[in-house]
This record gives sequence, structure tokens and C-alpha cells, in this order.
Amino acid sequence: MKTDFRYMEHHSQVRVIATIVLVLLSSSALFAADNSPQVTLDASKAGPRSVEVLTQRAIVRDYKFAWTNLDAALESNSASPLNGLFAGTANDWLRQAVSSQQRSGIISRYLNQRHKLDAIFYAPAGDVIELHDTAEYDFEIHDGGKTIHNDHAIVHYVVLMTPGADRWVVRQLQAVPQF
Amino acid sequence: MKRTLPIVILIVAVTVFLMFLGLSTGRSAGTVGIASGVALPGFNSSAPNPEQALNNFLLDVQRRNWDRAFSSVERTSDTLNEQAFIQEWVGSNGGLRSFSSLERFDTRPLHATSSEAQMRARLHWSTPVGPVEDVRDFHLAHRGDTWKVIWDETPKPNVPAQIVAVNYLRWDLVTGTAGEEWGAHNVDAPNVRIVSMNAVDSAEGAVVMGEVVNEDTIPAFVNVNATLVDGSGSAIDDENSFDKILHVLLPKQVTPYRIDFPHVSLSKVKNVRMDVKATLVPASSDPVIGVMNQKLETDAQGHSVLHGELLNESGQTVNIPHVIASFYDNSGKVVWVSDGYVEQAMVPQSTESFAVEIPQSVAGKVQNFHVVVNQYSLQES
Amino acid sequence: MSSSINTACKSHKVHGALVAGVFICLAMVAVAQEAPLHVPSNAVAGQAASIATTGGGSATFYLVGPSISFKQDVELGQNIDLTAKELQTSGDYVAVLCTGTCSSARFFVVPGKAAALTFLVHPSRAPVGLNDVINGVAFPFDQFHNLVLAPATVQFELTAKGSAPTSRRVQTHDGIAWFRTSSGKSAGALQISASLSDLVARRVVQQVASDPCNLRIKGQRTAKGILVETEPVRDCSGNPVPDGTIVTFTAKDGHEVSFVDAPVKQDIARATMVAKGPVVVSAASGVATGNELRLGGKE
Amino acid sequence: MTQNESYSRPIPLLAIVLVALAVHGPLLLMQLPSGSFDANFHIFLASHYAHHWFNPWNEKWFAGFSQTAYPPLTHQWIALVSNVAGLKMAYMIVQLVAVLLLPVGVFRFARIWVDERSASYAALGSIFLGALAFLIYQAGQLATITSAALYLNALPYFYEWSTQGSGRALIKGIAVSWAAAAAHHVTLIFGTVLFAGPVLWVICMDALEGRTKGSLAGSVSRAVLFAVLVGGGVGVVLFPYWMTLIQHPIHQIPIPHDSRANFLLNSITAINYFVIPYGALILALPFIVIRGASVRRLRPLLFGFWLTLIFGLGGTTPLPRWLLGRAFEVLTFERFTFWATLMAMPIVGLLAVELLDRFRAKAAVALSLAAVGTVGAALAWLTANPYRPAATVNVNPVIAFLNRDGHDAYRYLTLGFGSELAQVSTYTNASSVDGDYNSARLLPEMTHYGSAQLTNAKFYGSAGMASLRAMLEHANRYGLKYVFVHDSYYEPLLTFVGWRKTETFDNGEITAWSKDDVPPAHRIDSDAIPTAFMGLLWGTLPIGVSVSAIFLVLLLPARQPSRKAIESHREVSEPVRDYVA
Repeated sequence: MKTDFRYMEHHSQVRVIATIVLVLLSSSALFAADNSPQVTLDASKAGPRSVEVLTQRAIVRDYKFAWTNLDAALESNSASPLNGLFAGTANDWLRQAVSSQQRSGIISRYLNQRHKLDAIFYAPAGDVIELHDTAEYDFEIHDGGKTIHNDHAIVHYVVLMTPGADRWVVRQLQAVPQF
Repeated sequence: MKRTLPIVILIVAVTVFLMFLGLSTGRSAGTVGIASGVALPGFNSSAPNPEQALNNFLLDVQRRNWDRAFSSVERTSDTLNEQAFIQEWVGSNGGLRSFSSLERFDTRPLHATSSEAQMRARLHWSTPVGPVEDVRDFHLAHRGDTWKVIWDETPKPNVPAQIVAVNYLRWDLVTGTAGEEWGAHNVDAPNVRIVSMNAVDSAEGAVVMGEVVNEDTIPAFVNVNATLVDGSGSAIDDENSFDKILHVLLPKQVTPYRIDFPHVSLSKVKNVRMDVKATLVPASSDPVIGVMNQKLETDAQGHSVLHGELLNESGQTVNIPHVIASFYDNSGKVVWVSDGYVEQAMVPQSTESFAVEIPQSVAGKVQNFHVVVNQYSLQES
Repeated sequence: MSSSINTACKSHKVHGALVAGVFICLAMVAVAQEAPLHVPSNAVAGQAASIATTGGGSATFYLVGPSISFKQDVELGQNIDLTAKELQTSGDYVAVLCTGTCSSARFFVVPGKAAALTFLVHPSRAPVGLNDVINGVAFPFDQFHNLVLAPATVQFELTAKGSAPTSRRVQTHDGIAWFRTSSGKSAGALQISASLSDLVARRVVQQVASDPCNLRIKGQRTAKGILVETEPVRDCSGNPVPDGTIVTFTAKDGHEVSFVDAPVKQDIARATMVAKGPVVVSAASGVATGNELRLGGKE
Repeated sequence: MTQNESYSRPIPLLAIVLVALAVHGPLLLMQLPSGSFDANFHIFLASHYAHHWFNPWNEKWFAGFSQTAYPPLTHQWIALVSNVAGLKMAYMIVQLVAVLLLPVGVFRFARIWVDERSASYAALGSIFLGALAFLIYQAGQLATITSAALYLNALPYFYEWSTQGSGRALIKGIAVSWAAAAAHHVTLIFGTVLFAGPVLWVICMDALEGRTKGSLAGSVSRAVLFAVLVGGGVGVVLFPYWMTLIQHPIHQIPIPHDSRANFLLNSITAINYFVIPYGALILALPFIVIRGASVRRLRPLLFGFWLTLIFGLGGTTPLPRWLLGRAFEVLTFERFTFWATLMAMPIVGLLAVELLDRFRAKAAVALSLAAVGTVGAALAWLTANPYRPAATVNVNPVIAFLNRDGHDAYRYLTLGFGSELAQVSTYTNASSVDGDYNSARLLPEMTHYGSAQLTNAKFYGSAGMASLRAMLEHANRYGLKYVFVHDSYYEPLLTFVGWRKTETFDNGEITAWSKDDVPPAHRIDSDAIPTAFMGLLWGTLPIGVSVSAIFLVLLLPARQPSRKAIESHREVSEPVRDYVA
């Protein structure tokens, strides 16, 4: 029986270790789930055209996806995450930001993002919408693995979005001191 | 040395026996449409009976061995030369038949005596727009120890040379040079609208159909998409009108559309999300194809059929006409849309008959119908 | 701007930072009191600016903006000059100065003077006689494509052949000025312009005939069959419908029906129908249906 | 050395290799195989390894497929060499190495059955095989040739280890066998029966006649050990391949291939898959059967040859369908004819020796004409054969179109491109829903129909066109926006289903069609994406066994051959001198 006991003892140790690993994994998974941007939209004040429910859902989905990939692009210093999500001026600015970060070796991160969107203007033809975004995030700047800046910022953005092939794309993303 | 001869005999005998077995078991399918060779000398079968004679003839047609096929028929008139014979099988003027290959055939006797026989062949054609079936009757005659296919097709009358005035409208699209500047070239897409939509269950699955009108003053290229949504709001399936629509619509023109959802039942569907996409395209108002003398009939097999004739009123050849028919009940609702391709090309001012089938489940409700003609022209494409 | 750093420390407490973390924050706050860099308070896009620094010795300066990020070695106590090219993009910039520990500050760059006008007009083709069918939206941008948010007055002018030009002045809100108007009575090109001081953007809207109105057809038997044609097809305002508009001719001959979708050419649509017996011919286009024509059987 | 002496001595192996270089070197440097059926396919797979060595998931075909569905060795070598010579020349170089290895393998394999002189003539003859020219220049089956060459070189080690217990032979035999498997899976699976079976049979015969070390049981147990080690090693070396096969068994509906037809009922198929590959060997068939039957030691080889020949006849006899069952509809059978000609060479070597001994210069002239005529006919058939790949089309405009203006954000399809599809895929970043490897397909629009590549849809009749229709109908799901057409047969379908001709290349040779409402392509989720660990295994083991096989063969030279091979039937006055390869 002794060998059985040692066997049992060994077996229970394995089970304990496995449980701890599972807990860590699930917690990190939970923690990871927190990092994707939280976006809310209030389209009640939009005009002259009212924003349809399906359009509101699409804008929230695509704006969240845009900021997720914006962070990924500036973290990996690669422009490919921006493909298909930004257009016009916003696209040019972000690609310049990525290439200048590549040159300087700097990396910036937008973590724990929360965006409160207000639809201000929705064109009669439905081909452009202006939003005011009150964005709250932890903004970090790293140089060679060292964090040189880390602050919890609240920034106001004026956003223009236009309908693309299969989603709304961000055409202008301009920070302003206040609305 | 004693065992050499038995081994040699054994190897040769087994090989010959296996080859003999190979000849009697079924043939594995080969590729289609490549001019392939004939059976090796001594292995092509003779024609001791009408079935075998017709099979040999159709095999030569399938393999495009025209010389052998033409030499095996018995002509009733000398006016029919080999060129006309080949044209009968490969079509002319770039029609659908000229794109097609005979993939396989089934034959059965209608009636036979010791001297002549009537056979019916169901020909399965592989065409660019999908499989097409053709039923054709052959008359055979017993000549000595073999049977011959009697070829009594009268060649098509030569269309007399004629001058046809062609003054059709044409729209060309000039894309601006403003590049990516936002708002610079905002020529809107054509304004088209879905005017009716009806969803029904059919034997193969759910079907969504209806009509689209081009309300704009310029031609529009349209595609209709539909997404079936269940009770929880998630999409079950999304399909599009594919080839069951007239894609290029002139101003105020109406086209039916049909969207098939194989293996989906409407019982699971809460709502249908429709989406019509319209694009600016260069287009032409020709060819104008009239649809004449249409009437609903029941054919020999008991199917309900809309039969009619197409009249090419323009000056350009229509290579592949495609008929799309919409059927309405007494309240004017679209109850079915069916389509069919015409195998022969249509030279200017010529007519060609067509027939499209109506499912039995719907035939009883049909009160009215409307036909539009889509077309493919080598000249345009 | 240094306030933002204090908030950062407070939020760490809120998240239950370890005691060691508190000490670090206090140390940082102490350093921040000296505020080694003074960021510009009203930088304008495309204009140079400078950041004043205090103290001595060498340090590394970082600037991260909406479309730029760079670092350079600087001497504390001297001004850090930012060129016009580095501040082209309007938005939120973070300046960081590191000498072992780092301190940072945020500042904004506001858009410059309007230099271009983006003007969206819809639709490209508007049927005549419809209310509020034509609309336009104008966006003023500076020379670096920053949206000019300061209020400004945009003048919209609409000119159609045969009618007096109309204009209206609209104040921009959040960088947008828009208008909406009805289409005229007669078909033709409507010139629309938007101007903001010396900037002008022009667009054209085609006012087109609306649905055909009171369709009239006539026809006679010929050797080929029945030749049927319409009288000039016009809309209810008398505008001729565009060439290519489809008129569907229908001929009922007993149980047999014939259709032809014929395009209008120079205001008239014509088609050849095949029918042996007495036949009733009718026509339709869009929502309009024409008169019925009865023709006897073939002699 | 008099004329008589020169005929009666074995040809040096180095000379044979130089002849192979002289015959096939120029043809390969001319890049003749680049117009073959499969060359572009191999270059395409190699180009993926050149950029993603440890990630076999390739998004460029079938909206994503795993290259672990095809043993990678030849492609990995092409990828390595391409860094120096470019992809296409790298393919030619790897093919040349395989062609030079083949006569060495034939010589060493023939030495199991016949004397050195006959074996050298067998090796020289193998250079001129019609089947070899057919596979190199028309089929482009680089992997089959490479695997056969390696496998023929491994079998003599198997024989030497089983009969003499030579540890060196065991180690080298295992390494070379693993490399052969890593080059092509089908060769190893069938080679075990068709090649190794006769060798095992002759091992038992030698053991019974006391010509081996130890007893029959000893020899058989050594043979079994060899087989177990090879089998186990192949299981590990190609572990990702077996996992892919288990996880995604081939559900593809049978796709017609003309090598499965009945050659008696179709003359062109008979020429293409029998007359050309065998060439002058057809005249030697009686001698092969009679001599193989009359010499006891050659009977196992004769039986192996006969079985392989029957398989090579495809659907002419029902035996392959009986023995293979459903696999009959998945395999193609031109490679069995190639293996059969290789197995016949030892006996053909005996024939050459006897003819030379009897007719001297006349026999030399006749044998040379037969050899050159065979390879010449195979090369001439490249132009006369109706099954030949269509004339190569200039695909550069298509590649340029896909690589500009963000067109690679969508997926594309080619129609009428034949084997040029693989060339387009190699040089563009865009992804296609089509592909040129039937066993790696997972999209239902392809596996539910009995047709191969969509680009050749029309050659598969209604099934091919139905598969193409199903794919075009679901274009929006796959982001399939662009269709490039090189055969106007497909234009009516594209017109009717909603595509529009937007561009013309090469004054009408190729037209580009697009559909306006197609959303950008997104990644299609698949459970076939290999894990990083699998990618690591795939990127290390196959190339690792290949490199180690090379070193082992170089570092462990073979000892003097101690076995007594069969002498040619007629006594030769001149003593037999052994030349060690």
C-alpha cells in the first residue's frame, strides 16, 4: 500500500499544481478581457438626420475595432493593423506616427481605454458623421523597454467617420482642449 | 529452367485475363472537352444492334471524332455536308452550344423492327452556365450486318445578307482624376429600389424572390443580397441573386430576382435582411429582345411550362440569351421566378423559342407572368 | 499640465498599490514641484514653438504627438525649439524630459487658418419638383488637413439656368456647415458653390425629369408585325424623360402575350410586336401606364 | 584497351553520373520543366518556406491551408538554394541533384540482383528512361523522382544490413530512408511493398543458401528491425503530416484523372501513360519476363516489376481498384510506370551485356539508338501531347495588379491558367480560394464536387462548373473580388453571375473581372492551423534527416563488397573487376 500511497501523494500534488496553473491562466484571461476598449454612443442629439439603430451598432463596433488596432499598431510599430480601418487624414497621420516611432525606437500604448461618444452631426445623405469622443485611458511611452511616461489621461477628440466597403472608417481623429 | 515456362505462361495469362476483365468493368471518368483518341485497333466495338450503333455514334460525338461520326451516319440528302453536320453538334455564331461538351448520354429504344428502329437519347451537356439536358430522337436502319444512324437534319437556311440600321444608345463611364481627395468626385451610385420581396419554402430550401426597379436616369449594375436572421438576431445564412437577375438595368427597367438558400427552412427564420447594391457602369441600350407569343402550357412529361419566342430586334448578334420569368398570383405578388438559357445564338431579326418550367407546387397560383431577357454577347464583352 | 501626474499617483492608490509604490510617487511629486519644462499654452499648427527648461546638465527630450514622435539630447536650462514641421498636426502632444527620472507635460496644438473647403453635395442626379432633395455639407480645413473648429461663416450659392440664383450664409458648428433645398421645376444642371472668405468649392447637380406622365402610344400593322411607338415621353412638368428610359410594351393576342422592353430614343420608344389575330397593345414606364390600342387581325 | 576489352568491363559509376549530367543538365539549365504541370506548384510551396520556414500555414491558397499536407524536403531544399539562385533555378538544381542520384541508386539496387557490369549498364540506361523524362519535363513531379532516387539508394543498405549485419549499412539505410519519406510519402508507402518486398524475398533466398551472416531467422529479424526503425522514424519525421491526415482525412469526392482510364479504349491515354514512359523497354519486355522467370534469384524482382507494371496500367485492369479500394480514386498512376521501369533495369542490364558480348559494336549502336530514341520521343511528345499544359501565359500583369492599390486586401481566382496559377500565387501577397493540391482542400465548395483546380473547371465537365458556380456564389464570404480569365469559355458565366470586365492585359490574353459589392477578405477560421510546436518539428526534422543522411553517407564509406552477385548467363573470358561506387 505504501507505494500506492506515494503514488496517491504524487497524484494529488500534480492535481494541485494543475489547479493553480488553471487559476492563473483564467485570471490572466480575465485580466486580458479588460484591456479591449469600452465604447458607448449617445446619438440622441445627432442631426439633421437621425442615426438608425443598426448604424449606431456598426459605429460602436467599428470605432472600438479602430482604437484596438490603433494601439496594436503603435505598440508593434507596424502599420498593417491600420489596414481598412482608417482613411484620409487619420490614416496618413497614424502611418506617419508609426514610421516616426520606428525611427526613434519609441513605443506608445493606450491601455484600459474608455470612450464616451456623442453623435453631433449626421449628414442628410448618411455619408459622414461627426462624433465627440471623451476618451479616458492610461497612456504610456516606452523607450528601449523603459517606461518614460505613464499617465491616466482624459482627452477630447473630434471624430469624422465615413462609410467604407463593409464598415465605418475613421477619417479624422483630432484632439482638442475641450468641445 | 524447368519452372521458366510455367512462370512465363502464368504471368502472360494473368495479365491478359486482367485486361479482359478491365474491358468488361465500368470505365472510370476521364477529363472532358480534350480531343482524346479512339480505342486501340481491335478494341472498338462493332454495331450489331441499334443501341450499340447509337452508343458508338454518340461516343464519337463526345470525343469530337467528327470524321468517324460523320462517316458512320447515313444521310437522307446530299445537301448536308460534314461542316453542317459538325455545326449541328457544336452550334454556331458563338451560341451556348459552341461552349458546351457532351459529358454523357443515356439511350433507350422507343420501337424497333428487324429493319429499322426509333431511339430516344437524353444528352447531358456540360456548359459554362451549368449542366443542360437535351432529349433527341434518332432513327436507325439495319444495313447488312450493322446498324446506321439516319441523319435527316435539314441545314439551317442561310440568313441573307442585310443592312440593319444600328443607332443604339451607349453610356460610357469616365472615372474622375481627383484621386483620393474626399468628396471630390461624389458621383452617387444609381438609385435602385427593391419593390417587392416574398419568401417561400421549396423542395431544395428557402427561396427569397421579388423585383427591383432602377428609379434613376442612368444605367445601374445591380446585385441583391439577402441574410436570413433567426430569433436571436444571428445570421443563419447569406446568399445573393447570382445569375437569377438581370444585372444591367436601364432607367425605369424592372428585373425579377431569386435568391436560393439550400437546406434552410423558413420555420427557423425570424426576418430577412435585404440589401441591393448598385454601381455605375458603362452600358448599351441594345440589343432589344422582344418576348413574343408566350403562353402557359403543360408539356409531355406533365410539367407546367411557360413557352414563347425571343425576337432579336437589334442589329447585333446575341450569343447566349438568358430568359428570367417572374410569375404572379392574383394579388400581383411574385410567387415564383425561374430562368433558362437558350442554346442557339440569335442573329439580328431572328427568333428562337424558349421554355421555362414552373414547379408544380406553385403552378396552380400563377395568374400572370413577366419575362426579361439577359444576354451575353462576345461583341460587347 | 503637471497636474496630470498627481492624478496618476492618486489612481495608483485607488488600485491598492504596495507601500513601496507610494514612496516612489511621493519622490516623483517632489521632483515635479520644480517643473523642469514649460510647454507652450497656445501652439498653432504649422508654427514653430519652444519649450523652456530649468536646471542644469544634459537630458533626453521626447515629443510624442498625433503623427510624430522623436527624441533628442538637450541641455537643461536652455529652450527646446520645436519646428513648424514638427507641429503641423493639430492635437494633443506629450513632452517628456528624462535625466534618470522623467517628467512630462501635455500641450495642445490648435488648427491654423482655413485653407481648403471639403464640400459634399448629394444627390448627383435629383428629380425635378421634389422637396428637400438636394443637400450639401462643407468642412473647412487648414493647409495641414486639420479640421478648423472655430466658428466661421460659409456662403452657399445655387444657380440654375432660367432661374434667379439663390444664396444663404451658414455659421459652422464644430467645423461643419450644411444646407438642404428643393429641386427646381425644369431639368438641367444646378451649379452649387460653397465659399469661405477667399475659398470656393463648386459642385453640379443634374436636375432630371421625374417619372413619365400620361403616356400615349400609337401603332399599325406592317409586313414584319405590329410597329408600335409612343408619343414624346415627358414627366408631369413637361420635361422630356432621358434617353434609355425603358417603356414596356405588352400585346395580348387571345391567350398569348408578348412583351418588349424598348428604350426611349430622342423622346420616343418604338418596338415591333408579333401577333397574328386581333390584339390589344398597352405600354407602361415606371409608375405610368399608357392608353390601350386595339388592332384587328392580320388580313 | 581494344574494342573488345572496352565492352566487357563495367562502366565507371562516375562516368554514368557525368552522362546523366550531360543529358539532363542542359535541359534543366534551359528550365524546360518550368512549363510542366507541377513545377510551379513545388516552387510555390518552396517560396512559402523561404519566407515562413517554421509556419506551414499558407494563406495564399484555399483561403488558408496547411503545407503539412505535403512532405516538405524538396521544397525546403529549394527554399534554401533559392537564397543563392532564385526560386526557379533552385528548383532546377534540386531536380538535377535528384537526377544524378537516380543512376547511382539504380546501380547499387541492381547490384543486389546482377553483376557489376550489368548493373552499370542498368544505371546508364536509367538516364534515358522515357518515364523519367515524362516525370521531369511534362509532369514536373520533383518529389516522386527525388524520393525514388533516395529510396533506391537506401535499399542496398537494407540488403547489406540484413545479410551481413553491417552496422554502418543500418545507420545509413535508416537515414536515407527517412530522407526519402520526407521527400514524398506515396513513394515510401508503396515502395515498402513493391521495392522492399522483392529485396526481402531475395534476402531469405540468400539466407537459405547460406550466403548471409547467421541463419534465416537472423537475417529476417535484422530486416524486421530495419523496417521498425524506418517506420518509427518516418512517424516522427513526418509527425505533422500524419496529424493533418488524421485530423482532416481526405473527404474529397473522386476527381477524374486520365491515368486511371483504360488504355485499350483510348489511344492517346495509352501513348501518354504507356508507350512514351516505356519507350524501347517495350521491346525488352519478353526478355525481362523470360530471363526473370528463368533465373531463380531474379524471380522476386520479376514479380515486383509485374505488379508495378499492372498498377501503372491504371484502369486497364481491375486489379489496382480491387487492391486500393477508395484510394484508387485519389491516386494517379503515372508514378507506378516510372517505378516499374526502374525495377526492370537490372534485367535490362543483363540484356545489354549479352547483346554486347554477342554483337559488339552493332549492339552498342542499337542500344544507344534505343536509349536516345526513348528519351527523344518523350521530349518530342511534350509538343504533340493534347494533355500537355497549355502554352505558358504571361502572368506578370496579374501579379502587378494584385500587388498594387491594396488589391491584395481581397481574394482572387484564376480561370484557364492551368499550372500558371501557382506562379501567380508565388509572386503575389494576395490570397486565392483556389489551389493546385487536391488533398489539402477543406472548402466545401471544392470538396463536395468531383473536380480539381477551379482554374481548370471546364475540363471536369458539370462537376467542375458546379464547383466554380458554388465558389462564385459565395464570393462575398471569402472576399473573392477579382477573377482573372485566360479562357473565354468562362466569360458567359461571369457575365451572368454578376462580375464585370474591368481590365485587359497583354492585349486581350488575360482579362480581369471584378464584383463591386464584395467586402475585404478576412481570415477564415480553421482548425487545420498547425501549432507552433508542429511548425518547429516541420522546420527541423525533415531537413535534419536529409543533412544527416548526407554526412553519414560521406563519413561512413562502404567496406569492400563481400557478396557474390549473379554472373551474366554467358561466361566472359575477361576477369570481372569491381569498381566501388
